[in-house]
Amino acid sequence: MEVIITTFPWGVVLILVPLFGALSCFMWPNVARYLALSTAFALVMSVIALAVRLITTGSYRHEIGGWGAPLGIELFADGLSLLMLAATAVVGFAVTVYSIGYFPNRQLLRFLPIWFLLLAALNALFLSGDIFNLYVALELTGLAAVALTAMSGGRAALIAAMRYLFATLVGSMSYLLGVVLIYHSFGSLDFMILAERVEASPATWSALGLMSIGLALKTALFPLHFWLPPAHASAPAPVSAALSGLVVKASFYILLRLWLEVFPAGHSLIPGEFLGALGVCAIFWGGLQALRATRLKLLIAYSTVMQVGYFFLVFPLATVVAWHGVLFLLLSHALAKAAMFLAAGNIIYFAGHDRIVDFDRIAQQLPMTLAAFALAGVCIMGLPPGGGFIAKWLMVQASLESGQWWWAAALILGSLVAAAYVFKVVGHSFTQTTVREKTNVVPVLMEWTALALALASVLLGLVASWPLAWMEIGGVFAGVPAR
Amino acid sequence: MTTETLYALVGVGLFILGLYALFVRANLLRKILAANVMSSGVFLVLVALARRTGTVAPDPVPHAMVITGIVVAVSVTAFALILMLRIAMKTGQTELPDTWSE
Amino acid sequence: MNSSAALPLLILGSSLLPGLVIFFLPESRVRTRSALNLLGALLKLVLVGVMVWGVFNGTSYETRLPLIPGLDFVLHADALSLLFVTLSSVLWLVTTIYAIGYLEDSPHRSRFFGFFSLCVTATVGVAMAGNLVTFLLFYELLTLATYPLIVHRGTEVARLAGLSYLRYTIAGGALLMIGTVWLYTLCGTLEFTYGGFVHELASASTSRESLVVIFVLLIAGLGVKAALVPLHGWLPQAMVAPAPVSALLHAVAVVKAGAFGIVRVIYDVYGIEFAANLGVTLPLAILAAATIVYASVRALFQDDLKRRLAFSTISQISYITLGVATVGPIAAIGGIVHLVHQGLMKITLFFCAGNLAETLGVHKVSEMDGVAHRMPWTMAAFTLGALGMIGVPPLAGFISKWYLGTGAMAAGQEWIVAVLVGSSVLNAAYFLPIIYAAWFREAKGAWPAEQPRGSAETRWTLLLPPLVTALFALAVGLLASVPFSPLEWAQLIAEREYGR
Amino acid sequence: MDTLNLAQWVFDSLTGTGLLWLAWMALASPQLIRAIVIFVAFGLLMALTWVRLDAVDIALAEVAIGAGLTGALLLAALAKLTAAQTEISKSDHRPRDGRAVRALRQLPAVLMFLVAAGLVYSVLSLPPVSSGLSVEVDANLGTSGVENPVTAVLLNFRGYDTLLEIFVLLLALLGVWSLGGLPPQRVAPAGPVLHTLAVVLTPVLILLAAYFLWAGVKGPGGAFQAGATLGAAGVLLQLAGWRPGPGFARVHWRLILVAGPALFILVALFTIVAGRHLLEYAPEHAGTLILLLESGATLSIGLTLAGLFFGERPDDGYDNDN
Repeated sequence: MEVIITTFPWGVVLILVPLFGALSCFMWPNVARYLALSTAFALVMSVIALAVRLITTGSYRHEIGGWGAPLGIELFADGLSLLMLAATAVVGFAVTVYSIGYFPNRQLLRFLPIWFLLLAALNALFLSGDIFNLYVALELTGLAAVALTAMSGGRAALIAAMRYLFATLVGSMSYLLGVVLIYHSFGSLDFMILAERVEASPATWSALGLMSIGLALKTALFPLHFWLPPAHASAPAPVSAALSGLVVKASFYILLRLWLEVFPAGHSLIPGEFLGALGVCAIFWGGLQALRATRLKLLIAYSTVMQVGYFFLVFPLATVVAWHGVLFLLLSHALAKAAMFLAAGNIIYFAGHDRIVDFDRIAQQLPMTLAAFALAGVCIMGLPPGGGFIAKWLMVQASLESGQWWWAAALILGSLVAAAYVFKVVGHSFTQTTVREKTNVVPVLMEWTALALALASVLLGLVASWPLAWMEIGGVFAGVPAR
Repeated sequence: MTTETLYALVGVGLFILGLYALFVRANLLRKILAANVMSSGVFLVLVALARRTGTVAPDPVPHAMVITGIVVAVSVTAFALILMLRIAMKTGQTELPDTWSE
Repeated sequence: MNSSAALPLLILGSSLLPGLVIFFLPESRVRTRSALNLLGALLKLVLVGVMVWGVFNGTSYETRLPLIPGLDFVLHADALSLLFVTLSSVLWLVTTIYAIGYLEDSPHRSRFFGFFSLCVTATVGVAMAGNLVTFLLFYELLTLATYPLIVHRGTEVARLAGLSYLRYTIAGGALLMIGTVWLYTLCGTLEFTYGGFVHELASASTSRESLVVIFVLLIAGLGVKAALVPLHGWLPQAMVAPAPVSALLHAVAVVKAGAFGIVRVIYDVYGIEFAANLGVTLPLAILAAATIVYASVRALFQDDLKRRLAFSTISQISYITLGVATVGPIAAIGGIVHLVHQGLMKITLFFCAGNLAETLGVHKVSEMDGVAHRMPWTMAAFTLGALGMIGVPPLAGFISKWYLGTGAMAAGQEWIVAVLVGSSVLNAAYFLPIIYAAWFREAKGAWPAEQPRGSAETRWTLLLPPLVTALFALAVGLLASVPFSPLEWAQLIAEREYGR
Repeated sequence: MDTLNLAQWVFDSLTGTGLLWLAWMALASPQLIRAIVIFVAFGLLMALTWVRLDAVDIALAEVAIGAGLTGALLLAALAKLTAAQTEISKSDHRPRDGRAVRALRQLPAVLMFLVAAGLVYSVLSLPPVSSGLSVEVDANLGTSGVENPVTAVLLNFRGYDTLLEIFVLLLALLGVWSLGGLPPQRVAPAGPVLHTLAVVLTPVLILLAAYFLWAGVKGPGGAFQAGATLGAAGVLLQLAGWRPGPGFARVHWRLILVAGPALFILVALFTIVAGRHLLEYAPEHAGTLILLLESGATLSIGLTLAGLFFGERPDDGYDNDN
């Protein structure tokens, strides 16, 4: 048994299972919800198995087709991929369960196949060790995300989806042109081989520039974030949860890999400080827009713009502690933001709207949902014991250690802004009024799902030492200065 | 200048043209055309430079990549067109509004 | 995990678990909820008793769990934490009884008691924190747990008071965090140590200026909760909360956590000698003195009883800061013992204010004429508390002020004596008129909103708690030299901190 | 690597200029219908370019997909737009003036110019010779199961990319359906010419698809080209007035749609269960397996492309149950 767990290529399972789930949900709509639950559950189990394997035997590569790089494609699983895969599995499971309650049957049957293709694409992306294969996974992710955004068919959703589609297309084309330049300069598409071969040249600079811009566009880094708020605000709530929680991180993950492994420092024409400065702009722009928002989902969407800004602070800091902090932030933000959107979904399901000033009427009826929102908010604003606190701590520590206190100042100020918009919502939920509107009964499962994710994001801070230890599997930070 | 470089530069030109048109054109159908031109440009760079093997036969890997790419492009185009039509039916417009709201 | 590591966790759990269960109880399950609350409070008291006994017999209690590489989550029991833990568990039990009575038939009681329990959990965590990061963790948790209590009434005023509270405390928390992380990057540890760790570990290259800046950051972060002027603005506003919350806020939890943190930072982080050497103690003492005087003056002019008490708290809590910032062991005893004394006296006063409001609808000082005739027991307790605050012997406040005064003389800082005298005069000026009016004036007429009179002057759940705490306040003064008294304990702490 | 003799030089520069010019015209022409027609011409010239660059496989795919299907999709979309009588904006230049705005509008152009300059410089600085992976492909072609190196890359060496790619195609169709598709169109009955054309051409196209599938083993061709040809047959049938019946997207159609992806998944599972790497074929079975995968993929691609052209949401029965 143990041998199977420690030698079986669980990464492959993580890709095949959701693909199979997508096909089977499409083929047999009558039993789709059971198929969906089993698929989501199988994903969680496979991630656990993969974690056991990685923890016991370290990182591993899987040569698809048996060819191995450079001819074939290799899958690569290390601590970094494990972290992202785990977030995907957990959020994926929650969203699957939630969607079964949220969507009417007709919509659910259209949602599920696309949703599992999205999960498959994300898993494929987090496991890929090949820059062209990453492009394919990116396209699959982007198209699935756009399709899900447009699902509701409303005016706002359609327009947002169209914008999103163009943004994601330009992003992937730009990335692909970068891949082309890399391939024709160094004759390989494999990360490991490229890491050895890549050297500074005009083509390398252009490639890194193209790839970084394309990925920054897909990650919605300020000022390339224009597409995100409408898309995340108008998509159905479970979709928004996945978009903000997972999809935005997929492109950022590629960026991390590129900076960490393929392009050693100094090969970039884009200095880390520049990306960091854009990150700071994102923090304040996103934060202020979130403060101004009158709709809950829009507020949460802008909060994502803001959190994306935090991610990019890793580039100027670039120490092991900073990487730890940002990766931990990715993880906790995935859980917390998904929880927030699911909570928002409950409110919309219940009341038919998400106007923040009217929450006093809602909160009394949906205490668990509001609790979920508040707990996730604790994580987002970086208060203990939320996962965001640990992330903030590590990032502040990294900036003080490296003497770049201004990033720390931006972080702390940003978290104050985050607190302001979270409590703007929470504050309204304690005031007392009687319910006047016509309301729907929210399925218990939906409330529990949101709460469970929120609790996970908060408790993450207490078990931070585990994910922080897992990140080191495979030695991805070997080339990064300690402080 | 070699044939490879020449076509690669044409590819760059197409990429830039497409990108520019995607920015400045408002009509959605034309934006979709622009995206297609953009991807054709990338493919052209990819394939043109694959001839620099020094032998008669070009490098087949980029060829395979482009074939996959063309299929992706057509899928995305088909989806984008339907999305555009849905928007046209909802709003009576084939342009995206400057500001977005409910 | 052995028993000595588990005990601190159990003490946390004894309020955390009931709290979590209570959240999910339906409103109607009054008995279950009350039983859970009281059971938790009693259990906590017993566990704390076990811990005190264990420490007395030389057992050391420490829970250590990894938080992030290089930093642990540490709970431990030293003399200072035991003092605070004991205080908060005793007062929690009393306040729980009071709150059960006070909130009879009001809505959202499950929510209230849930957060109430979380609040105490956070306070106990603050008390037992073994390093600065653990302290920070619980300190922020305390902010979050008290916010719902402050806005509990659900009015617009409450919402705004809650926002004001958050503005202060979250900004304060941010400062505290920056200071903590910065200190960590300089020292590589944050473990509370007798005599402090900063002077040993800060590397030679570390500039004194940055240590001063960190000190300022930490004190500013803690000063928000300790309501040091000018960071006190939230406290009077928070008066809109129900009386048990005010009692908790002022006597046990929030304000006390801030003051306790200041004690920790000066003694166990910087070390008193090193802090004095850095030149940061005198400005702090001056700030504390200014707070004492300023808030006392403000209290004079408040007609709202709870607001007057709030300004009195701001003033009294700074005695603690003043005591530790006066560099000298005797003043230190006064400051530390005031942690307990102020808690006992102030909680009595707030219970009484709550009784007046709940039973008679009396909220203002000007409505209190003759109130002692209607509610003699309540006003007796109030009088004891108020006299204690003024510093009348042999009540608790007298002991604190005596040690502070003699300590200041010993440390050669006579100006502090003047501050103490002045403040006592002011204390008398804002408390004595109340006592006089209550006992010696005739009632003006009907009370604003009198509840139907039962066999006693009010419900026993409301009456018992202030009587008990008033007696405590009397006892700790009378029996100050008995073993295990707060004073004895404070002496022990001061000896350790001053390395004797 | 060949330096240019005069004839080639003239040809290449004419083609290159032509490509850029057509692209520009397609993106700039005031009428959408013209733009689309020019875009199709652009696709055909691209196909010619692929041939010039020794990429016959791509040329086939480009003719079938890039120019043919995409063109059909664009024209159909335009027709539906016009039918829906939406106000199609005549001009792309919105009437918004002011000097600052006009100056700002130059910004993208300036930006593009800078990007272009950087890219041109990068391309020119690439090493003149780079064998890429051609050596590795040649060395392993013998065990790949096919003789056409492009097919070998597509279905064996980098078969995993293709696996994901096929799902992209399916995803596009699912996406279209999830949008609710388009409302059913009233189509005028096809004229006799189109009808005859469809009757004659459809079998030819199906045969052609089979040929491509078969030929892909040795020479230019393969599943994508074959599938695209099948798709073209589907488009032609629809143009001639044939509509899928109400049962479209019921089980048997769905089965064809998922045949390609499902076969891929099954083969993938099989290789894993057999203790091999993902999609690692034994050399002696490689040829058969690849043909199997390609056959499934051809069917699925063909039907998917036809479905994308159809654009309407089929009555899949979802609305009735539960």
